[in-house]
Amino acid sequence: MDTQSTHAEEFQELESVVIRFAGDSGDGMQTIGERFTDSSAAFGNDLATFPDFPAEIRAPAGTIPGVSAFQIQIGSREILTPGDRPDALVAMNPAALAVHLSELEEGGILVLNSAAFSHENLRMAGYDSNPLEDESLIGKYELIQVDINHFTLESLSEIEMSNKDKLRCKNFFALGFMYWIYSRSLETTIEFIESKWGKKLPVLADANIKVLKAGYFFGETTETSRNRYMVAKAEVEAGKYRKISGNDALVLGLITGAEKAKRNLLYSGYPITPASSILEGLAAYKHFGVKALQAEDEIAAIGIALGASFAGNLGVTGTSGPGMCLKAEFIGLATATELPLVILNIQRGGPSTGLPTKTEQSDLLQAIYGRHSDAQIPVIAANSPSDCFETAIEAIRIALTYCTPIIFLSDLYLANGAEPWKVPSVDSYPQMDVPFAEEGKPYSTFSRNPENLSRTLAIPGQTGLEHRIGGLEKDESGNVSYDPSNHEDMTLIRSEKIKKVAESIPPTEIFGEKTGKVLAVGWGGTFGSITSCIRSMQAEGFSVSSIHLRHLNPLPNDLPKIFEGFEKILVPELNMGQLNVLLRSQFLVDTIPFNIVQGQPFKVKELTKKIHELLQD
Amino acid sequence: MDTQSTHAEEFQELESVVIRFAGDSGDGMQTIGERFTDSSAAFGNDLATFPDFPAEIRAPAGTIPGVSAFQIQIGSREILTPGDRPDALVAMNPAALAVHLSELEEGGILVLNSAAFSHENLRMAGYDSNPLEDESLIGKYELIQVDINHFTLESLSEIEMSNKDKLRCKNFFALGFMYWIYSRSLETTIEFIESKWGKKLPVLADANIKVLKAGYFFGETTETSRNRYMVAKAEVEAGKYRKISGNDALVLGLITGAEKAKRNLLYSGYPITPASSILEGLAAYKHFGVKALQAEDEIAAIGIALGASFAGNLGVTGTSGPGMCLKAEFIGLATATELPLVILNIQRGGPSTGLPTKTEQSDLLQAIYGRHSDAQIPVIAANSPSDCFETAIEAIRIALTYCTPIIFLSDLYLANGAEPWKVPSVDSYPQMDVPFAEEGKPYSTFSRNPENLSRTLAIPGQTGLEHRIGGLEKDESGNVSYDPSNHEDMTLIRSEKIKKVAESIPPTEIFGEKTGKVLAVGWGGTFGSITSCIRSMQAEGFSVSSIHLRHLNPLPNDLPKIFEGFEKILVPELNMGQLNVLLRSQFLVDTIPFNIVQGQPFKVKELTKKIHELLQD
Amino acid sequence: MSTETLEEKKLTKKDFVTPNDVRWCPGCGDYAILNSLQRCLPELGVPKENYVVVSGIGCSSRFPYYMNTYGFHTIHGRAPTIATGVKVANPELIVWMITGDGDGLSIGGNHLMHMLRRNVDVNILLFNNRVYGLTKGQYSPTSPVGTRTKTTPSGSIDNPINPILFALGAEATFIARTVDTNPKHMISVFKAAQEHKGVSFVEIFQNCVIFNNKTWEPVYGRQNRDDNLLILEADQPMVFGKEEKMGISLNGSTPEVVKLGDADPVEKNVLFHKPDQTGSLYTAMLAEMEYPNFPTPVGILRQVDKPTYDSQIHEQVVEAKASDAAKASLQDIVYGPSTWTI
Amino acid sequence: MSTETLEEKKLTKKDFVTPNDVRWCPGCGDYAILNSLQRCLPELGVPKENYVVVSGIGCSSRFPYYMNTYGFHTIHGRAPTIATGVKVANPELIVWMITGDGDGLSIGGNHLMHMLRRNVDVNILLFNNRVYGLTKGQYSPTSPVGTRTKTTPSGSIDNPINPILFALGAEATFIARTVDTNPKHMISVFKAAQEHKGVSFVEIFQNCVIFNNKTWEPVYGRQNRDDNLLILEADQPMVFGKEEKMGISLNGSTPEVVKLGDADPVEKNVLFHKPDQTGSLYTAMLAEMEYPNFPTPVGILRQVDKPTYDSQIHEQVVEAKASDAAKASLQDIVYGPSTWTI
Ligand SMILES: Cc1ncc(C[n+]2csc(CCOP(=O)(O)OP(=O)(O)O)c2C)c(N)n1
Ligand SMILES: Cc1ncc(C[n+]2csc(CCOP(=O)(O)OP(=O)(O)O)c2C)c(N)n1
Ligand code: SF4
Ligand code: SF4
Ligand SMILES: [Mg+2]
Ligand SMILES: [Mg+2]
Repeated sequence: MDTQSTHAEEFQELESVVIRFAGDSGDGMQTIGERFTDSSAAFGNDLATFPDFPAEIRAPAGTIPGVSAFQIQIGSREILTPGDRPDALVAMNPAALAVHLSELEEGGILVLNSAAFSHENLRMAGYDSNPLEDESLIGKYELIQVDINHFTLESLSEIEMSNKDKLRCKNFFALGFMYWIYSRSLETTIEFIESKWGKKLPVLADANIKVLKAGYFFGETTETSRNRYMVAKAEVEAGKYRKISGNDALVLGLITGAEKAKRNLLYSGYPITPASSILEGLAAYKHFGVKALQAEDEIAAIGIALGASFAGNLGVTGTSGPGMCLKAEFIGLATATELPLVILNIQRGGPSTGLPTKTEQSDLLQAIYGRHSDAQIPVIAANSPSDCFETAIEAIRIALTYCTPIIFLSDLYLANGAEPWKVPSVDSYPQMDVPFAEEGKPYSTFSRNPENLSRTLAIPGQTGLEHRIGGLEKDESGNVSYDPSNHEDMTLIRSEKIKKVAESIPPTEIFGEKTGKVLAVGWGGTFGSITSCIRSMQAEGFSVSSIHLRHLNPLPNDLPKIFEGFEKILVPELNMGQLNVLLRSQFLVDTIPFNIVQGQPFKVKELTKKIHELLQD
Repeated sequence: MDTQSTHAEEFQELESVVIRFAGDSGDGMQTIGERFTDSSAAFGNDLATFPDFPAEIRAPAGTIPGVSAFQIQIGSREILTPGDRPDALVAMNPAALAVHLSELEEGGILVLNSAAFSHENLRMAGYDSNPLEDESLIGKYELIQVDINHFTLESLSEIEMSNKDKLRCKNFFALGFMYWIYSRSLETTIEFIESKWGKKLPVLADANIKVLKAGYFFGETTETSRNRYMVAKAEVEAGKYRKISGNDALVLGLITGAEKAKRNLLYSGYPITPASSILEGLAAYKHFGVKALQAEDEIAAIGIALGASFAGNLGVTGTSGPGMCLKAEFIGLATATELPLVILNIQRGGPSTGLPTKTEQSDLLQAIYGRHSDAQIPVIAANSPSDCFETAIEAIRIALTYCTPIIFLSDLYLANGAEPWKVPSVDSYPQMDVPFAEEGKPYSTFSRNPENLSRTLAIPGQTGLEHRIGGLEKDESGNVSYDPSNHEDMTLIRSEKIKKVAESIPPTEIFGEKTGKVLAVGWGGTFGSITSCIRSMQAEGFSVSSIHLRHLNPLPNDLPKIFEGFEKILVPELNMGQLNVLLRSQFLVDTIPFNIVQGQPFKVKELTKKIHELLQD
Repeated sequence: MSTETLEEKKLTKKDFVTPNDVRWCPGCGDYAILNSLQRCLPELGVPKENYVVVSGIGCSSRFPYYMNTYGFHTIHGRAPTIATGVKVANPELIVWMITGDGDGLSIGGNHLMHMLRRNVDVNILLFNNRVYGLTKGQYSPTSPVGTRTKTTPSGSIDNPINPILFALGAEATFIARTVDTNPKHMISVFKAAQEHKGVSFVEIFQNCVIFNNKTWEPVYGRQNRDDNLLILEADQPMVFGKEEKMGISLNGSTPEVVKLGDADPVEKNVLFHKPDQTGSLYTAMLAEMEYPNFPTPVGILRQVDKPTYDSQIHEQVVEAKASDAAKASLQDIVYGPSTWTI
Repeated sequence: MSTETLEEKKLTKKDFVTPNDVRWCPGCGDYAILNSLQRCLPELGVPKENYVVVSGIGCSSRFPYYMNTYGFHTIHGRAPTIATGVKVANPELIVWMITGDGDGLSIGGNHLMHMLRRNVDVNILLFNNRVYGLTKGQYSPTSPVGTRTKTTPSGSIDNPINPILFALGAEATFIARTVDTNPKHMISVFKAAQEHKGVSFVEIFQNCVIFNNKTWEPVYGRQNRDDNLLILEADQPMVFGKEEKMGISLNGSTPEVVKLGDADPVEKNVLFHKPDQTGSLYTAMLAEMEYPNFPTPVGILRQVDKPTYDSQIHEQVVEAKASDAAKASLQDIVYGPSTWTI
């Protein structure tokens, strides 16, 4: 909790605050998390959020595996992560408390629904004694126990609903109370409730609003009345904003990219956490000409996308790690035939099924080397939820310009996390003009554009350009060739072509000075954590800079020069050191890996500590 | 052609000679190649062979794609490769001449079947004029044109067979003639013919012997009578020898390893060149208790093998590159569940279907990184046909001792190539004693042997040890765990365990001095070429040494120290530089890659030239 | 593998329950299936350590974690391969395989088909809830045309797979169907499945309360089951309906529903169930009988005899071991057919 | 896609021949199939550039290299996925898919099954030579039990797949069978396949001279074909035999062979072929009729109407584009439902 000024009469003003809502999966924690987000966004905070779903669909109520949580950081300054540890925790039952208490900042606000601390619930959460009754919480936190059930029912005494249904509204009580503590208006949420249920279920809308207000008034009227906080508007660029998650941004980026390239978008996927929502998202854009197919498996998914690319559509397929394994052979075929294809991997914890609902960035080396033979293809990664939009367009640019499959890496944290996004004007993106071969001219399958070494597609339906492609080695004219030197030539040129991509990318942006003691080199979803850490250390005057790579294969050409400027190069990754392997092998630089593999984003603190160590050595 | 002594009255004595037989697929070139091999082996030469099958099953007779060839190098000194370029070429038709002539050493012996140089055959081989009639061959080679068809028919004039059938024997004429030139006795071949056809088809046996002799006598009696050569016995260790190809050695190594470990061997595969002969080979050892299954695809093949390992058998599966792509997801499951499993990859040219009948060693990085997440497993490679035997046993040792999947790399060149092998005594191999868990004691799935970090298997059927495994992350006791720090612990310990393997391997053998100017670092099937090159350069006094790695993951711990002893480190590979990536990233050493990707083994000359360049720089 | 201790210790349901918490959604049909299998197995006289439960990925595939036997929760769609490996490695084991409509018929359809045609002696339970549960509610290969889910907002267009016809297409030797609402029926089918020598394919209508609640209600709901379920028993007439007033008879070669009233089924030419017909026509007929045109048949639809894959592999090995070739020592085979001595 | 030029230029077989040398073994049945397709296509009034030939891997799958159309030689078993992608991307194209018994039924069985059930409008030719040709002679999923190959030296034990029953298991809308020895028959079947709106599955008995020579000889050999092949024609009686002296009639619901002599087929209750029966029983019956117990039926075994996958996807897109939602601009959808301005 970064306290800025404390002498306000009513509110303590904070630069940023981290709040976590936790409860049973049935308690509606995601819903109120989303509402808090909307209100804060509407108010003008910068923010970042991260939902933490349970691994089970609906584990039995009250159990540890059934706990669902939502974390949000709001700020009057730039916010890049949902925060390390919450300043305030709402725990709707003992299981939620058991799972999340250890993360709460000491002295933080702890709101508990005392009604849920029954013997049975305590047992399921593994408590031997009731923490509301023993000493364990006293003094360590600003503890606020509320019998939320009771107040919820009371506030709805005049409404015709079963008690069970009434209690379903209790999450809004907690939300109302938090709005009071953090001085938020109820307006945005009331609007939401009305637009969602007002017409279809007016009773429910009414009830939820009543309970929301009851929570707010509870703060205002009860004896517990206490400190309130205020996080001012952030000074952000003027513009029209929306809230966006990584997978939503990706969906929109794909649609925009396809539109800019004037290709029909065909997406083919197979459900898998956390990639399913891309297929689901795109399926809702049929009116935009998008074809979104659910295939029988990941192999079929990529095959269908590749077939579509061959027929002149823009084929895209997406999955997560285990599905990437299955796509390997087809990626090889796409490489050999040099067809454009965008392959999305929304990474999650492994190996094998691993931790399907936790984040990790451990599929980088698979992306680069995960198929037989020398079959390099471009690999890029998004670094924030909204950046998935930009990176999707970049993936399409590379796929079409270089006539190549490309792997786009995101991760569960980006996919599900959300942040406000200043919506760009779609007109500001250039058209991508990658024409098909010209009818009436002789066509040679693998003759190349000398500039970028790309071949030109001719598509079925074009008169006179009939030709055959396939996985056997070919010569320039497209005929099967077992000739030794042809194979070497083709191998080299395929590799050269991929290297060429580096010539088309902007110079690497350095956050901070161009020279100094420590350079942190990150990629993907750790952008928020690394940048937050580096910014605040810079503000404290330390000689640290960072770069965050979008292009992982080929790596930018300017890296060796950048590295020269620093004494130490730190490579923080949520894996066992994969970018680290690439940097060392390509640049022979003695990088220092920093690896955490816990299924969670880096905590800014952990990183800061590590960099301090390096500075002291 | 290394001439040693030339003043023999009858024979010119050679230290080694390279002979290539080439003809149409229907001409029986593999058969006579094999026979020449057997005779030379029986005589006491050291030798190495390499068959070069056409890519098509049976391309139309007389065409370029229909050419089949067999190369053999025999020597009175140690022979490690089938030789760079032939000293003698037998070409049974124009297509064979067209494909292979450019490789023949200048001044080499060129035996042509003039009967095959018809207008039609010349056209199919792409000749505009007949090379027997124009000047192109004159003076460059020791040209011997024989109307083999004519002599074959003539020698069989008294035999009751159709002319068509008679002509099927013509390969033995060529063989007989080559026996005469290279002063070989016909005995071994006659024995072979008799044991093969003597009983079932005595007429055929008779015919083949007649034609063989006719070829020999042709040399003795005709006007073309000319230089003859002699390659003396090699001084090799005394012992009982056999000829062995890589896949045959692998089959025997698997059987021996399983026997030593007292596990039932279950092999499950799906046909693919050049791995099919492993499944075929093992299928013939049912009497040895081997179960060899043809699965519906490569995924099923590895799943069946893994299921067998879970049930206490030794599960083995094998394939080539494209099939490896399909096995990736299951390798991840084997890694997560820590089950022993041997996965064989007989590499061939890629990407995609690529060059299925050509060799390459480009699946190394796939073996190491080709699955999602941090899922390292051991990777080892055989370096010669007979070494597949040793390496198979080593693979089994590692798989069982460390309870881990392991990838065994071989390649098409090793798989199909053959060499004489001093058959080891199977008793000289130690028993592998890796017991299952003890009944009656508490069992914890992931409790580990502190020495090597391996877990202990309990198998279905054992009383009281019931437990469940699977791809979700587990804690030590085997329960599913989503706990962040447990995941990190398990990830680290899985990785540590693999690193431990390096402690169990012998010190790396250095061929040559421990310090010097150039160290060549090789792996896999290039052993013969690299070692031949290094040996002869050492003999010439150059400061070069080499090491050849069997263990590729983990790499041996003594490499950094070895590297210190040399000014330059050359990494020759039949790929775009894959071991190179590993060495650079793990040891930060500025290795020099040397890469040829032509679907063929290194030529000793190419390598020698490259090393000379390094020595001069 | 202590078959001798069997007499001494009578197994009970409890022996098959793990201490792990079961983590399906409250109300999920999977609970009833788990319960039924746990009740069934102790009756079958097989020592507990000889059971292996193998599954793929899906809600249903969490099953092995809840069975106190050897268990393997594998990867999506590939359970048949692991199950085959286990059974071939050690045919004494009794292998149960759990799969879902997505796991078994979408990604895993090929392995399942090959396992069926090979007649590997494994007992397969396919939990058909006509939806992807674990990934939160996308349509599956058994979802009827027009199913609206997140991936098919305008309704699905793929013709669903009929699991019975699919199994028949692979000529499975044992094909059955049961429902998660009838433990007694489930237990009898499970028992028959285990006792069948050869592959046993059991489709179970299973309810997913969260993503496809009541999908089978029209067929097996309390109000509907008498009229819409046809409980098949070998050599018994195909009769159904509240108070059994209806029957199935043949019109030419196509089945039709006939009113029986008080008439004797034989009189009315009601079909008698013959699961042991080797041809595929009869099972094809049953496969086609589906609500709403017919009552949906449950029970053992087909049971025929064929040698099993696992037993034949073992026989081939045993035969080979008894052959002359088997006299060779390990050293002999390493020497191979032809050696020379230097 | 120049449909207008069609009238002007009449296509001939030559237009479909590539300059590349055909590289199958001399005598391979694949040649005749290639020839027949090349002869058939020019007749069908589709511009050449609208043809796409897709295949997997195998001898048979080299097919696209020899067809002078757009072609894609993909990877083993996965041709159905590429074919689906091509057809859905552009439904105007006519897609032919070539596969083998290994490619289509071993590794690729699942994709094939899903393509069949989805009714993607693709024409599938499955070259059934009951062996793996390209990998040199291992047994395949259609090899009869007992087949000895390098991988099954003691004889295979897997029950073979019946491709017709397999296709029926997926409820394919067009199922046919033809033989590589009868160009006329092939051409008529190919023509019908292309004209069928929906997936067309054609099994072709194909001879592999090298690894499984004469495998179909008992069925279609010159001496045998009259007695052992039953040439089906819609609405025609099922008669066969030298001089057509035999017929198929029903005994209860199972088919049997009856002698006709000079009798009228109708008199002898000979079945009339009705490929358009929507149920699966009739096709199941045909699938079961196999040499040596029956003459093996060839021709169009089943042809029924169902909407196609590709056309429905397009309809859904077209409908959605006509909806109110479609009025949104790209910028609108990027803004999404809720924005705020700072
Ligand atoms: C290779 C792979 N692809 C996708 C997934 C995601 N996934 C898990 S279960 C499942 C489908 C589950 O459906 P079903 O088999 O019907 O089981 P249910 O949950 O309905 O019991 C999917 C798509 C995965 N785990 N692995
Ligand atoms: C992933 C993969 N596995 C295996 C192979 C090897 N392979 C090529 S074709 C083939 C089978 C061919 O049989 P079939 O489909 O019947 O075709 P045919 O050659 O008989 O026409 C196999 C196993 C491959 N190319 N790719
Ligand atoms: S999601 Fe459906 S199938 Fe899965 S556990 Fe819940 S109710 Fe059962
Ligand atoms: S191997 Fe058989 S199928 Fe393949 S080309 Fe030769 S004859 Fe035809
Ligand atoms: Mg399901
Ligand atoms: Mg075949």
